Amino acid sequence: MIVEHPAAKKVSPDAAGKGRVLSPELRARIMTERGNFPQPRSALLGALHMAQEEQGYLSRAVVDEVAELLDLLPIQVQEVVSFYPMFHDRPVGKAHIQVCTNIACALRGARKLVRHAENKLGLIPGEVTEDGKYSVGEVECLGSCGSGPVVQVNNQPFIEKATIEDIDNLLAGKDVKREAQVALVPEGVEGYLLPPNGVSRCHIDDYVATGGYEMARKAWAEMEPEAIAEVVKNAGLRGRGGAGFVTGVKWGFMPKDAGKPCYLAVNGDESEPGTFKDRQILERNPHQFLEGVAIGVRAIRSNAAYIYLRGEYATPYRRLMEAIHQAYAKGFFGDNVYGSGKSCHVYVQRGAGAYICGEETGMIESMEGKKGQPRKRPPFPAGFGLWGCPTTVNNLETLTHVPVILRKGADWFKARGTEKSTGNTLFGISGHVNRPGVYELPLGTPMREIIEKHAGGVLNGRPIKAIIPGGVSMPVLTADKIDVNMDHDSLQKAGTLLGTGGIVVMDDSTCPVRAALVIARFFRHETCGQCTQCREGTAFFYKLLKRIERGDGALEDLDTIQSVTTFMEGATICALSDAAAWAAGNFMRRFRPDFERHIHEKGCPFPESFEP
Amino acid sequence: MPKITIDGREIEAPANAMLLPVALENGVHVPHYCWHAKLSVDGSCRMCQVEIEGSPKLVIACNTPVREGMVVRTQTPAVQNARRGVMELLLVNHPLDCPICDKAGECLLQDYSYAFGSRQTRTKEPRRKLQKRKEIGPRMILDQERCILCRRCVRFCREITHTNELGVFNMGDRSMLDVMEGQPLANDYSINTADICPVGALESKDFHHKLRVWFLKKTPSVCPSCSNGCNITVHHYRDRIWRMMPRRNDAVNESWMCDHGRLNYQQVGDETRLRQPQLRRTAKLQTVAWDEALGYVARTLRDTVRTHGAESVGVIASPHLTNEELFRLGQVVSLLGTKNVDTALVVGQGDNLLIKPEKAANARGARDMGLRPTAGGLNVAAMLEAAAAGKLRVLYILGSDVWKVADPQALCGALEKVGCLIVQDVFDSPLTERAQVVLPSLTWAEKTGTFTNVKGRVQQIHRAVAPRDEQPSDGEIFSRLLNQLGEGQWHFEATAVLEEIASAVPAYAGISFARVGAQGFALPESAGDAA
Amino acid sequence: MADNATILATLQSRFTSGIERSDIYRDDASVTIAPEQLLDVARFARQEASLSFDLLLDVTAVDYLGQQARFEVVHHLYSTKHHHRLRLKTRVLEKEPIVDSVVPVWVGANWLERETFDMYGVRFRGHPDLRRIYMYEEFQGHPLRKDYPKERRQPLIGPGSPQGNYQPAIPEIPGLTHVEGLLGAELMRVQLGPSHPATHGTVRILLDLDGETIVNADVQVGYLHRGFEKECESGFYYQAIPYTDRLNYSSAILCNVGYCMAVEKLFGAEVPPRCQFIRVIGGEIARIADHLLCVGATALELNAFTPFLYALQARELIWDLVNAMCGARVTSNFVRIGGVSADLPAGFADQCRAAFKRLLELVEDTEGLLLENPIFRARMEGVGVMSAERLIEYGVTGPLLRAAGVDLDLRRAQPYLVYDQLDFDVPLGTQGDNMDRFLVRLAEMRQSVRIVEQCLKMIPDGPIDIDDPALRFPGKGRVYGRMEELINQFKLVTEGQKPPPGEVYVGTESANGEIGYFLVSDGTGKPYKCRARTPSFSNTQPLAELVRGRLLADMVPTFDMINMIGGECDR
Amino acid sequence: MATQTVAVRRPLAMRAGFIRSAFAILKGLWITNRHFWRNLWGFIIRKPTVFTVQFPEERLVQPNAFRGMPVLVQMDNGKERCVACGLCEWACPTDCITIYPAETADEIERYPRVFDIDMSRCMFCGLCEEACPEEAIVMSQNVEICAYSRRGTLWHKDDLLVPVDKLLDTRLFHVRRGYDR
Repeated sequence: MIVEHPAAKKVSPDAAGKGRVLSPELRARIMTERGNFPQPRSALLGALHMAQEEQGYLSRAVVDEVAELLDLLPIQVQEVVSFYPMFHDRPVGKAHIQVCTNIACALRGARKLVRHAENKLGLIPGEVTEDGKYSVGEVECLGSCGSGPVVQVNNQPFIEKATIEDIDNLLAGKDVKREAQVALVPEGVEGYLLPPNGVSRCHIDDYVATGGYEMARKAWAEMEPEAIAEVVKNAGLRGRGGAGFVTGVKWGFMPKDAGKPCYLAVNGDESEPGTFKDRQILERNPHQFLEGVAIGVRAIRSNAAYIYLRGEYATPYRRLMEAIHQAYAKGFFGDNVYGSGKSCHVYVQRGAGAYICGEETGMIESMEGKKGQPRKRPPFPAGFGLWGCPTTVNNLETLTHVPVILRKGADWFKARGTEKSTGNTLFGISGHVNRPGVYELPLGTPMREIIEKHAGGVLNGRPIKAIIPGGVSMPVLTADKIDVNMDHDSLQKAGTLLGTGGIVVMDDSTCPVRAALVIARFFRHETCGQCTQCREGTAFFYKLLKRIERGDGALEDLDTIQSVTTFMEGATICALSDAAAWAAGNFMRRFRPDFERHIHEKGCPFPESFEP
Repeated sequence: MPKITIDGREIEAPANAMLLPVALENGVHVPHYCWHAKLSVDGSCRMCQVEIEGSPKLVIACNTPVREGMVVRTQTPAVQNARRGVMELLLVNHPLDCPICDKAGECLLQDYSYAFGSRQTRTKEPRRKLQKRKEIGPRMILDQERCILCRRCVRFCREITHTNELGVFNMGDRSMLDVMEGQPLANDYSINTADICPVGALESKDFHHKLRVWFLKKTPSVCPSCSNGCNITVHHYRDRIWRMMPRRNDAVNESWMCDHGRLNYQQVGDETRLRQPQLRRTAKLQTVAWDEALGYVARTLRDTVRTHGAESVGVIASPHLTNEELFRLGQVVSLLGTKNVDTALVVGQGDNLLIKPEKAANARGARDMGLRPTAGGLNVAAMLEAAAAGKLRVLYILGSDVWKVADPQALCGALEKVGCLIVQDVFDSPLTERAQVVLPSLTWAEKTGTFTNVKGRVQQIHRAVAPRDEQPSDGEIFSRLLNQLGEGQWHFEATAVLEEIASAVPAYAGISFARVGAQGFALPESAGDAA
Repeated sequence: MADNATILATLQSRFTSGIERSDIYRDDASVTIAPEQLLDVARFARQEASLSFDLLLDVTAVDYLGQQARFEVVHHLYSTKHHHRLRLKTRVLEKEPIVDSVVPVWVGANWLERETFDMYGVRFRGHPDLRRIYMYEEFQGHPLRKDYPKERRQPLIGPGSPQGNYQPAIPEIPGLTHVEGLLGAELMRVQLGPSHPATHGTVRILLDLDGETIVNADVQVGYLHRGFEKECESGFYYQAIPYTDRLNYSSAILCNVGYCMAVEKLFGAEVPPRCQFIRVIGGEIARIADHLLCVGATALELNAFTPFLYALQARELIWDLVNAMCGARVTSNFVRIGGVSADLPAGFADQCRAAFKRLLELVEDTEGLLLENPIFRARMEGVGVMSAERLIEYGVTGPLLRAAGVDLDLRRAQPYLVYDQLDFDVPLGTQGDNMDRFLVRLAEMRQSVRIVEQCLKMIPDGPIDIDDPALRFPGKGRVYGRMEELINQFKLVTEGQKPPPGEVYVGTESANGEIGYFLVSDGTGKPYKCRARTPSFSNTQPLAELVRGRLLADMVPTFDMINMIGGECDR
Repeated sequence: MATQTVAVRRPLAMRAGFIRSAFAILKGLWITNRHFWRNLWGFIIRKPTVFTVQFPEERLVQPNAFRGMPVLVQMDNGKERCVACGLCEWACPTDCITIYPAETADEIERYPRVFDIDMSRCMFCGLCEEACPEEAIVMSQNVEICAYSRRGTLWHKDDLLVPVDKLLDTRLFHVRRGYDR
């Protein structure tokens, strides 16, 4: 899958040794990958991906060999292998069937698929059939919530809206239909993130035809970095990664002359259940994003951008790599771009299934080839980021806005959205709605409009029980808050946050304890395990909620949840702990009567609810 | 020097320092697990959270640089809640191992839970099961269930020994400490990981299930195993040493000591030790009273010097004795008038961390006290040669290092020929088999005195265990010999002898126990090692 | 009753310069005074009407090793009129630990100061007879000094002692008033005890007899001295509880209660109501046992054997109750810091009522056999009389003092636990002779029965412990299965309860009078100073005066009625 | 509630010595006779009212709370429950317990290689039981601990082991009452 990079420096692999398990070609590719980065260790994740593809799993021998190739100790490699869920250190089936069981997929019946597959194969998760052909795994969010349930076999493109028949076909070796996810610019909206409906603008010529890369040229050839940042700041563009920080200001934090190289790190690791927008950009409009990258690199006086893409995204990765090749071929990237005498390179790294690598410092660690454990601050990435150099981390969608802002001006941009939340964004809507999918809408669109108009209302016309407005790490809302506008300030007033704008709708059949349980399971699975509160607290919530869901809870357990949330909020290196606490705490607070019914009735009082 | 306020107290802190060490040095106890003075900051245990005025959230003191005018509070309800939270969550999965855990009694988890934790357990969930008592090295045992993942040990192996044996595998609550198969924790400093482990996850095999720590009494001392002179604390109970722990001294050993030195205490309590003086009247050595043995030695020495001259006596000193004892020995030597005096010293391997090649605690001290051949005197090899040639009639050997140093043939030949061999040592050895008189010696743990390390730092040792049967120290033996050889009333009291050294040895001018103190006293640069 | 602040203000207004420090900690008023002012302050405290500290409870010292003013001599005062307390502290130098004797103010200071001298080597200027009191004359050093090692062997004990030719030193008895008898004969010196069939208590009384008349008596205690305070100071707070059992071993629970209340006072903690009731029940049952022994043994020593058996039979019933409750008959070790060791057993109320019914019958029979008995009456009535004022001056408390008509019962004067909720009488004597003492004890037993019966009716449900791991072990069931509680158990056992630094005195009414514990905490798990002010010690002191001029035979009932408990007197 | 003082009632002054003395004698005889017949009757119906016990033929039944000598609880597999944690050794005021721990291959890795109690020093205070975090050492009903020598008062682990079901009805019942205090 790794395509040899145009900018890669050639490092010759040493002569094939004895007792080695990796093929010489692979060793050569790993050495090539190694040349992409200032430090050999950064090639580790890519090398492991390649090795796993070839070997099926990462045995001790593979680990030793990769370590040797990258000048590491086996333990450093093994730590990384054990950290990332996508790496297997024991054999898996030739077809490793992974079913997403997180909230959006679970609401759509993912559990039934898992059970079906397990029954059919007679397996429990983690086992491999005797012939070594199949194994089944549950995964936490594949990033396609709008088309749940989603199944992925090995690293192939997703099987979306999967059904039991799909599983049967899969096991029978037949072809499986692959239905695409809905991603639309609704009528009446002037979309600029997505190409016009039904159009895919993957080829560079299509993009250039619409005036693409013109702004990149302008940025490199005509503009000073400050000026770029100023325009973006004036536009009021806020980061689309969840925290909503003003992008122009962030670029301003970069030191003017650090004496070290600066880097732009692009966060394409969207892994939060409910969030599945970046994938649409990469699959249908990658060049606009790449142009944004080129402008971003210029804006921070850098000459290289590193894109961190989540590992499960097979198709987007392919599209992105193709786009990069096209752009290099056209000279939009490379040395002396646009005759500026400066160079601008772009590199892609693939994650390996760890949600925590979406956290900016976690991502930086991961890009350096380490476990994706967020760094303590200080020092901040703007001073000490990738490989110890000043680094700006931007979300993939954020950068996609940038060419448009430069092209059409800050005022044009500000005319969209609300005063403090400007521009369009991609709202992902999933769960119990008739038309789940991604919709490009201005910020501040009322939630009711998104659910009822664009997403076609709730399945079977049932009343709503709960809405998660911005990915599962944001506090849940009750149905009466449906009239809130989807912008930063309005949601904050409603007691939640915009996050990534991924809306998950749950109808009244949904058991909130189960929903909280599924989310708690996600955070338990995804915490990096560094800080005490987060490592132990997420697991604590999961076990506790499971017990309550089973009907063995006690009323004081609810108070325990409440008090443990106070231990977890704002007390750790990154915000994952806060998110886990908000999720569990807010479900418990806002649906306390339902929790109490579980305790009093010693079981789940929602017979029609989805299975967790 | 920024001024900060902690709990209402104004404190002047060094610039660029982190808050936690500043607080600790000023007696404000901020609890912490992952932070260690000698390791990099990890910031993951979250126990050291404190409140800082103007900061919306609590911050961890270990990773917060001090700023001028910073106002810190460590006792507010928010801080207490945070500490309670960390404690409760750390204990959610901790096994109920206190009764079988060697760390109980000096365990930070216990201390902080009692001091800051919640009083009652709220969790009813089953505890995490991981591997217990895994042998991860020749000297270390790992209990993964007890580990709280502070990663002090990981950082120790990464930053101090650079050996990287330990790692944390998996993610989230599945995280566990482990080693890689085939790469055990076997470095020369592995037991330090047990010291810095705040809980009982890493335990030294040597101390495993030996004694509850609250029984132990502690005496500060200096490691006797090489000339680095690592500062240690001897842990003893019922006149037996149970373990040795490094004692922090930034000028010598930071907070560490090597495994070899740490385990080198068994000889103190060894049952086969020499306890009584022995004299060879017939073919066999017989146990005699002290007065008789010393009388014999004094008589032999005096008569030999009188009849054959001082050059017919040779003394081989031991670099394991204290400065005070060696000084007394020097007085014996000068009273005899012989120039044939040298120190037998074993030289082995060293490393660039702590282990030094000179395998004796006081080699430098022996040189400084003048126990080396002066002009016209013989060194060890020459003495053996002279003895083999029958020129040396009495050989007084202290310790058995000479057996490891000298050419075996030359030594055997010398011992065959020498008229009277006096051996003063802790154990039986081939030397004692050939000796005319055997005087038992005391080990470092049974006496008080000073050692001078290789860098010229004079450091104190203290009596940790009482010698059996009121056995005299080597210094006492020399003093009694002096009494018998000459006039005057010699006593051996380390404080007084050090005062004598202060006035007699120029390099040690002005030294006293008070000046040596707990952290030692560096001899002036000009007093270079004469080696 | 004046409050603490008023007391301190009164003293301060009178002594502007001599008072170095005054403070109130946990409701205890204490003043530190300059050594040269001690006698004046003492006199003033005694004579000033608004203070009138007529009762000197205790004199002791605290050894602050390492400080220049090393010894702190501590006096505890009580006013029988106002029922308030005061602690006087005087710092003396290590080099010359001398302080004025307060014997001129309170004659009872005599033995207390001798004890302080014996234990700490503090000398009292103007003391009439500053001899050792517990240790023998040959003893080297002062055992309660902090630098005296607990393990140290002395020449007369242990291996290597010259036991073969040991001649005990015979102390000089001071103040011989007669050298010759009335009949012109030489006075005869008789040694009563230390182990005499007519004394229930190990004490040696040197008597100078003129015929059968006692001219002089020197009471020598200390044969049961076990170093109670040294033991307590070398162990944790909780480890001292079994040792308090062995103070007054015939009413151990009362000793436990006082000690635990003192530690709780150091913490500023209060036990739950059910615990307080259980402590009262246990304590009053123990009081009955104590009085039964005194009454029965007195009868025995006055040659009435049957009442003795009845009394002991009654006491057997009490022991059964104590046994069911505490698990041991004598050394109950029942009370804990912050609670009691166990709840009342099932059916305890019924067992109590049945036992009390029989017990009262037996007490009635004992009384019936004795009170009308002319011999008994002849030996008891009018014997051992001493005025109430003199008794107070000697520091006597308890039934002995109440028999002289003084209304001093701490359960009434300064109610603690739940005594203020209970209805009972305080019996007082009229003439202050041995008969009154006997009758007061009989009456008190009936009152104790009444108290226990009330308590059994009133006792509420609820916890029997303070649920605080700083004081009390967590419940066992929780220790076995839970982490925090297991840790708390470990920390508490290995480090002990750690009260905040400070000092308190708690006096409670034990069977023989006020048993008081003076604790000094330095914040560690071990008491820096653990002093027991025991009633028997002070009560025994006036014995010599009580029998002087009386016949030798009067010695027996008088000594019996003092009810000296060796363990309590000698500690 | 209130307390008040009352004066004790003293017997009337002795008058007419002989009559009152005679009365006292009669009263005494009446009381002692009552006791005599009562005791005799109790003896006949075999419900003795005297408290003498014919030891060793007869033994007292002690209450559950009774603190006899401390013993070690023996589990069903014949091993001690004790894991040699040393808390009892530390809590003991008289230092009568000596434990040497060692390692076993069992699931609980630690056991007492040596567990000695010097019964000549033990004062049956029960603090060891209270300190024990494992219900491994408890007080028993046994008080018969005499020996012919000082050495004999040193009880070793094997002597101290008592099967758990033998203790269940007595001291363990008592201890477990306080589990959830």
